[in-house]
Amino acid sequence: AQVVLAADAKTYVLEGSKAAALESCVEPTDVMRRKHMELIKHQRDETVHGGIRSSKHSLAGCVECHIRSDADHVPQPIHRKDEFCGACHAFTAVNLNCFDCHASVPKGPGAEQASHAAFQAVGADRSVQARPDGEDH
Amino acid sequence: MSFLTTVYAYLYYFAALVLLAGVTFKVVQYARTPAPLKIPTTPAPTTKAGVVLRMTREVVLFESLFRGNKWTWIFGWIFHFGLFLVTLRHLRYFMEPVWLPIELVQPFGIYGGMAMVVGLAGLWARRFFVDRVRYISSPSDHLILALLIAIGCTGLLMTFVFHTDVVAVKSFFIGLYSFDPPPLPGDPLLLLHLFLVAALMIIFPYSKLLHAPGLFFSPSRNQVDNPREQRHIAPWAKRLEQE
Amino acid sequence: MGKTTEMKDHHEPTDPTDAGPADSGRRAFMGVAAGITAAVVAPGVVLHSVTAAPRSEAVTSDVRWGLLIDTAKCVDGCSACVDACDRENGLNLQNKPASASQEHWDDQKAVWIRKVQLQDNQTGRVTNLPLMCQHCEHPPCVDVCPTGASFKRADGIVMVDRHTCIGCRYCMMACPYKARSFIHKAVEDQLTRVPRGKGCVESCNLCVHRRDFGEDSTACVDACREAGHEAIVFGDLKDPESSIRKHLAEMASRQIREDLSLNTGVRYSGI
Amino acid sequence: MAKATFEVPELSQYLDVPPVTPQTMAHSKPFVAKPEFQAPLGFPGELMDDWQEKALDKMGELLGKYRSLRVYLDSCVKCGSCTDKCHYYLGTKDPKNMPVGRQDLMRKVYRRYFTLAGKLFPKLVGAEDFTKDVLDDWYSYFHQCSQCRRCSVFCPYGIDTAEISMAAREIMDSIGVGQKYCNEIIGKVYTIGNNLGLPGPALRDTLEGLEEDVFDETGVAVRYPIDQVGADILLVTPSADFFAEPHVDGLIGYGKVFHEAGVTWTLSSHASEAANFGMFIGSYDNMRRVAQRIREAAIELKVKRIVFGECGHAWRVAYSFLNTLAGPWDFLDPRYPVPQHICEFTYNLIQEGKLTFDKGENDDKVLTYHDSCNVARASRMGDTPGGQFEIPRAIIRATCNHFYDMDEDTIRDRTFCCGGGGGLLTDDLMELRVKGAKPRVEALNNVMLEKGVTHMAAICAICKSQFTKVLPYYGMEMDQIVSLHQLVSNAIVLTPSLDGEDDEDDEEEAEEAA
Amino acid sequence: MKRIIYREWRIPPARYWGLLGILASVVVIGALAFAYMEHEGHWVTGMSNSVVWGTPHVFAVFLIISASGALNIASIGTVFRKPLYKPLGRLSGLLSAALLMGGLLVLVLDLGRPERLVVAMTTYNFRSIFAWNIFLYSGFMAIVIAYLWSMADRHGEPYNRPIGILATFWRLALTTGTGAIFGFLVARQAYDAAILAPMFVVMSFAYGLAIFMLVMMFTFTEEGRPIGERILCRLKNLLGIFILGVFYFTLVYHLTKLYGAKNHDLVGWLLLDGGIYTFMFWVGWVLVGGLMPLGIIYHPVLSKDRTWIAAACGLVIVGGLASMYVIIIGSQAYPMQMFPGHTVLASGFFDGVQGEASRYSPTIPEVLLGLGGVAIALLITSVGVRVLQFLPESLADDVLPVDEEKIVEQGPAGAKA
Ligand code: HEC
Ligand code: HEC
Ligand code: HEC
Ligand code: HEM
Ligand code: HEM
Ligand code: SF4
Ligand code: SF4
Ligand code: SF4
Ligand code: SF4
Ligand code: SF4
Ligand code: SF4
Repeated sequence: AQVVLAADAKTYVLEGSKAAALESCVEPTDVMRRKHMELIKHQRDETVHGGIRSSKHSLAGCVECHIRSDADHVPQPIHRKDEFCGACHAFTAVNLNCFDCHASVPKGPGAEQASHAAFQAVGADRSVQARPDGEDH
Repeated sequence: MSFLTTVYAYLYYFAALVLLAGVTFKVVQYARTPAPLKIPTTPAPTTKAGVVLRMTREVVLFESLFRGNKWTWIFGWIFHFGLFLVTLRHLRYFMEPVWLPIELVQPFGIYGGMAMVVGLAGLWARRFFVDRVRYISSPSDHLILALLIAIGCTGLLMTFVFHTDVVAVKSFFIGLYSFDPPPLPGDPLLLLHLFLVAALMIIFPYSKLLHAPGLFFSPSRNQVDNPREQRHIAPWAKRLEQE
Repeated sequence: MGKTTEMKDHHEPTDPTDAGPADSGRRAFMGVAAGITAAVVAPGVVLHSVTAAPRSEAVTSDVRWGLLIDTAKCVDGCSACVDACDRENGLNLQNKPASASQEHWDDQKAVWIRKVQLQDNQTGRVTNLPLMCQHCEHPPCVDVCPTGASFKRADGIVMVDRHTCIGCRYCMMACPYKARSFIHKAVEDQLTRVPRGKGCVESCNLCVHRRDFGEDSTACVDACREAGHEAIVFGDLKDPESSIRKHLAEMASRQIREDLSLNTGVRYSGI
Repeated sequence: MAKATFEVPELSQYLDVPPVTPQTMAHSKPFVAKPEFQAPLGFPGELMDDWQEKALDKMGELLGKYRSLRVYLDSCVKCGSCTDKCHYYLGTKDPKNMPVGRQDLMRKVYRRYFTLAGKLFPKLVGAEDFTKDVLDDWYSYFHQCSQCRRCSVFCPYGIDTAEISMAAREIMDSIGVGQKYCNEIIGKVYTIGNNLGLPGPALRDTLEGLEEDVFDETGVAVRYPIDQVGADILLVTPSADFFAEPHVDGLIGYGKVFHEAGVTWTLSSHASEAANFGMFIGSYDNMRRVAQRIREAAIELKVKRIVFGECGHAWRVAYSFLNTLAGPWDFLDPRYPVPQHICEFTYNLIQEGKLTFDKGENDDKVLTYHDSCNVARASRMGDTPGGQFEIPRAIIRATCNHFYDMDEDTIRDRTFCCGGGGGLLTDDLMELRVKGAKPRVEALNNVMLEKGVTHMAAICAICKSQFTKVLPYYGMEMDQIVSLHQLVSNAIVLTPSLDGEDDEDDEEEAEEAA
Repeated sequence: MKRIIYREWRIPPARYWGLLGILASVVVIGALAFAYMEHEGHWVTGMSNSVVWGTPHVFAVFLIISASGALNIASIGTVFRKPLYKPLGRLSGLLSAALLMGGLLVLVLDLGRPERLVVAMTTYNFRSIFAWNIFLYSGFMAIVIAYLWSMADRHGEPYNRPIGILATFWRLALTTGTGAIFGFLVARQAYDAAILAPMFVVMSFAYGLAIFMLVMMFTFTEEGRPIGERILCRLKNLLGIFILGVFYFTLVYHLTKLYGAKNHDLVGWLLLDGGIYTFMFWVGWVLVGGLMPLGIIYHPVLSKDRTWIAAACGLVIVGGLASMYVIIIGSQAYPMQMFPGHTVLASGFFDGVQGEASRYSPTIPEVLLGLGGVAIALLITSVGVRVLQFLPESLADDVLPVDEEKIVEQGPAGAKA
């Protein structure tokens, strides 16, 4: 059977996030859609137990890149039902508890450090930021 | 629309039609057939409420089976309860927005899936190892078990090993409502899972799976034990009286 | 009491070059970086250099991080280290539920490091010291944790993997230092670098994110130094060249509750 | 021990489920009804030429008339829960005697002709053509079901094999294949009024004899009236009660209870039979015709209440169907349920303290109690579910000092059939009856060994006849089986009829009525 | 040898459903309490960073060790071949499984992250007593079920004794393990004592038996099944012995603590000026849980009266809860000695400033959660006895097997039903 890509299914990447201005996620979109939970869970164990912070699957990285800022550049909590993680998980009825603990907006010093590796891997400049209205597209 | 998506779209329209029409037909047929005599298996409840309670115990706990055979009960109940949880979890593919209760029980569906397969395996094993049950099993009994196990296993494989794009699957099914399904992901396991499910839907009204609606119409379970207090007479029997 | 013990660490590598090249190299680099930042930034809001190389290989037991606290230098009335820790780890973002009594909340809020003031019953001498997780080599908290969520990292840091912590609090029962806190209330505000949330247990982790991003001190150490007391020294207990080893060689130090033979990674002098 | 041409099963300490051994009972068939027995019931005399077509038509008709049949044929999932529940399977090892095996005899035909799957893929779903061989199997195995409903208790859907075997018998009757025993008896009821064919005068004789016997024994004039117009109560009792042991001791007991109750009662020669074999052959029409006789008798004798004597399936038809078949009973005294069981009657008196017993009279016996299947699983006594278990036991406890139940899995609604119910109480099925009694006899044997039980009380004419005949095969005595009201009869302390004024009045009234 | 007849508990439906209804509502209230605590977080409870285990643990531990003790009756019957106790074996097994369920449920629902139960059941740290306890508990459950099967199904007959022996050892391991959860906490003075394990074993015997007797007397009288003098007298005497055992261990526990000079202050605190804990110890543990029931059991007249015997059982249970309260909470409240020879003048974490004990007062949701656990246990028991044959038809003197003394010559054959 020919693999049909979910290409024309709707995307959850939001205008106003860095991701919206970028080409691809840390893995191909198809892979991310299917396997992101495994990737970040794997990363989690590596980080917590091994102290490895240089890999691209960091949760802080997801947040940093996918967070949407509103017109006033205020980042919106990413797990909210109308934001990136939240919207998709609401659609699939998945209850995430990651953000019980993890900051749902990049916060505090060092937030950038944590996502550095991810940006490097994608080869993106961390300063990109799609405008909330999507006009730069 | 890609070929695959089209095929599956039509397959599901057909399967849904067969399932709905078939079960409706059967249920109407059961409901229309009179039960001329009071034949509840006693001791039976003497009130309607009591009957509802009895039925609930039968449906939820499989009480009679429990009295009859503990092993079958354990496996059968594990299977059905698992199936129930899986069904609840699956509802998320078919509704938008997803109801809160579904969202809450959704994670348990995975354990339901495992339980379901374990239960089915136990039920199947007894078809081989218990001589009495072996004697009464026909090929279709084995086939249905095989079908359900296959559905369960493909599902579990998708959940744990070869993930599929759940969003796309859901979009496809939601799209079916408006006759405009977006493409279905081409993951082989998913396609197999869905094909088997369609097969299940199609055979449902023609097979012993009718036990699910059947139970509700079983006179030995759903009748109130009050023949002395209330005269119970079927229309055709009434006509005899008038002759 | 009053007996002093020589530091006994059986795992010291005899040759300091045993440490991997990556490690020693980065340490050298970070020494410079941290020195610079510390010099220009106000206490507590230490900015971290983006260029710092995050760790890319799993930690090893070639190092063992530890602290040495010179109680003689710790002053009465100072709480710089405590405040710094709170800021570093977002503990200052905790707030009391409206309907809880202050007294009860004080018992319930998370505390990673605390100031303790002691008086010797015989001499009447008063001692001040900060107390935090002692990063035991044989940590009872780890031994008792049913899921293995409490664990000791290869580099000697004892911490909680809060993804597997079920919140049973057995580790808190087991810790002889009362070093751990249970998060009693949902956390709305946390820092990206220190995730923390309701229902899990936490404690000082020697500023583990700083470890992994290659900095060479902890928030409390920095703060104490900035406050001008330099009562805490941080370093690799296995590296004979490290400042902590040098200090240990110079002064008599001991472990709290030595009788339990936990071989703590945090040592005290002057008590 | 009675002689047998077959192997009498050995009793064991526990109920063992035998391994499946096909065809052990394929040879067992009751005598086929001759045309003269068929005709009065409205059935063709012998197998018709186009029987297959007719049978399928009949089956279609029944499927439309009985929801039970329709649902039961569809619903079975072959779970196996019923497989080890039928006493005939346990006693004969023949898998076609497993309830589901028995149902499948009909189900395979149903699938073949009435379901899509069976029409398209018969092999897959185990569907089969309705051939003569299949019909022979039907005749054989649907006459190895005592319609005891034990299988129904354990089936998750309540599938009642009894319903299916009734339907099968009706289908067979409708194509001219009837069973001699049942059909002949029903004919007798139509012509004479009872199963045994005892004509009115014979009954009167017997009853007079009874009165004398009781007077001789007790010195009290207890009456056994028949056809007394205007009596309060019409007693309908199985005809076996009129003469056979131990049945008749029960009848004596009823009389004594009525005597003590101070009510007037009567038997009827028109409805001198409680049993209704119409049920066994699944024929609504015949069941109704038999039941109507009771209505006629009640109207004729102007009674206010109807009480049934000890008989299992008779009580089922009376309790569950009488209102349907011969109701409404609005001309009777509305304060009493119609009909009442003699046990309910006696029990109420005991509750009211109107009966005095000398339990010592039964001290020669250690009792156990056999729940007759139709009473246990198809009817009720008293107001609360389960009264059919508690009321008879309460009566035994009130009249005897020594009572022990049999193993819990073999009593109450899990009771084992005596092996002779459902129209199988005929000598041509002796092998089946002996083997089918095994599980019950086994449980009895255990309480005999463990508790020293000597007698088993029953409240069913068929059970009593069956046990008197079958127990000897197992090395027991035929008189170990007793009527429940025989115990009452033994223990009851009669009020001498000439002593108390009231009693005398009652007596006189009764006499006047006669 | 007579076969013992077991029969489902068949009290009138109205009473039965009424009973179930009451129990179910307590369970629901417990569930609501849990939902509240889970939703708000533990700050709504009295528990804190100083007293980390509170009232739920008092109930949980009590239920768990009672579970082990409740199985004692079955063990005596099979393992020690006392046929007199055999008819009680099934109820004993059921009650044991039910109490364990209740206890574990409370324990689990008090977790900070109960939704991670799966984590607890799939990732183990084998150095943790607690993790071993998870195995001990689930194993116990499995063994009790197997044990029940071997008692109920005659195909299980041959395995009955082996499983019984296994269950007995497992049971001891389980209570020892539960005791060891505390006993291994070297950090805390009050716990650091190996004697806690055997003390828990004896306590489990007493509490388990008391609960068993109450349940037995209730179910039997409710349905009018007879209980003979003989069995009741036996059970009562057994209870007396167990209470004495608890006393003995309490004494030894405090003596050993006194033996280590550094613990003088702890013992002094607990026995003299521990406030509520001192009260709980003397009044709850010693008086209500010990002296009063002993007084009843060895009283020549009262000991004959069933109501009084039931009262004695009730007192033992109340006393048991009190002892658990002292052991679990009192020991945490007493400050940890980190700096011997020093007085803590001030601390940012309230650790024993001026030797003061930590604050703890139970809150309503905690108590409700605990009671919910008790109700669950009773609910399981009442459903169990209703649907399966757990209760012997009669415990009258004449139907019960002869005393063991007379059975000895018959050997194992005598035990065969
Ligand atoms: C460097 C930026 C960057 C980082 C870091 C990043 N993503 Fe993405 N992500 C993207 C971009 C860009 C896309 C859109 C790709 C596309 O449109 O095909 C995307 C798409 C996705 C999608 C598919 C969404 C959709 O609607 O199709 C998922 C799921 C996703 N990311 C999850 C994650 C997770 C989980 C992480 C953390 C491990 C992560 N991303 C980290 C840039 C990033
Ligand atoms: C394209 C939609 C989509 C987006 C966007 C998305 N997810 Fe998911 N996520 C899913 C699906 C689908 C699942 C798995 C559903 C299932 O198998 O039940 C999932 C599951 C997960 C899980 C595992 C949950 C569990 O209970 O095991 C984690 C963790 C997760 N996602 C994290 C994230 C994070 C963090 C983000 C945002 C950066 C994110 N996801 C964005 C679709 C998405
Ligand atoms: C109870 C708190 C808690 C929850 C819930 C939680 N985490 Fe974490 N997580 C942490 C803590 C604390 C750390 C940091 C450990 C450290 O700093 O070493 C962390 C670190 C991580 C990391 C590595 C750091 C990073 O930013 O990449 C990943 C990945 C991660 N968590 C993923 C997840 C995912 C996915 C979930 C949800 C399924 C989740 N966490 C839920 C507490 C939590
Ligand atoms: C009201 C809903 C239902 C009830 C009360 C019910 C009840 C039962 C019971 C009591 C059994 C017999 C015990 C056993 O063998 O497991 C059974 C068997 C079975 N049920 Fe259901 N069921 C229901 C719904 C369903 C549904 C929806 C399916 C399928 C999708 C299903 C599939 C099966 C199968 C395949 C078996 C046979 C198992 C075997 O072959 O041994 N059931 N059911
Ligand atoms: C049209 C209907 C169905 C669709 C669209 C569907 C789709 C899916 C998908 C996408 C998964 C993977 C879930 C994941 O990766 O998280 C899954 C899993 C599963 N499916 Fe289905 N399925 C359907 C019907 C059924 C039916 C009828 C059954 C059972 C009889 C079933 C049993 C399972 C099981 C046991 C699993 C694994 C457990 C789980 O993830 O829930 N499915 N199904
Ligand atoms: S900052 Fe230094 S001086 Fe101040 S309290 Fe902490 S350790 Fe003592
Ligand atoms: S001080 Fe306490 S928390 Fe820290 S390692 Fe030691 S035992 Fe564990
Ligand atoms: S609270 Fe968490 S870290 Fe502590 S013992 Fe329990 S699971 Fe382990
Ligand atoms: S090392 Fe870090 S975490 Fe530990 S006490 Fe100091 S600042 Fe707090
Ligand atoms: S009704 Fe009785 S005789 Fe007939 S199959 Fe069922 S159990 Fe057997
Ligand atoms: S118990 Fe019922 S469903 Fe099961 S095999 Fe027998 S008849 Fe069929």
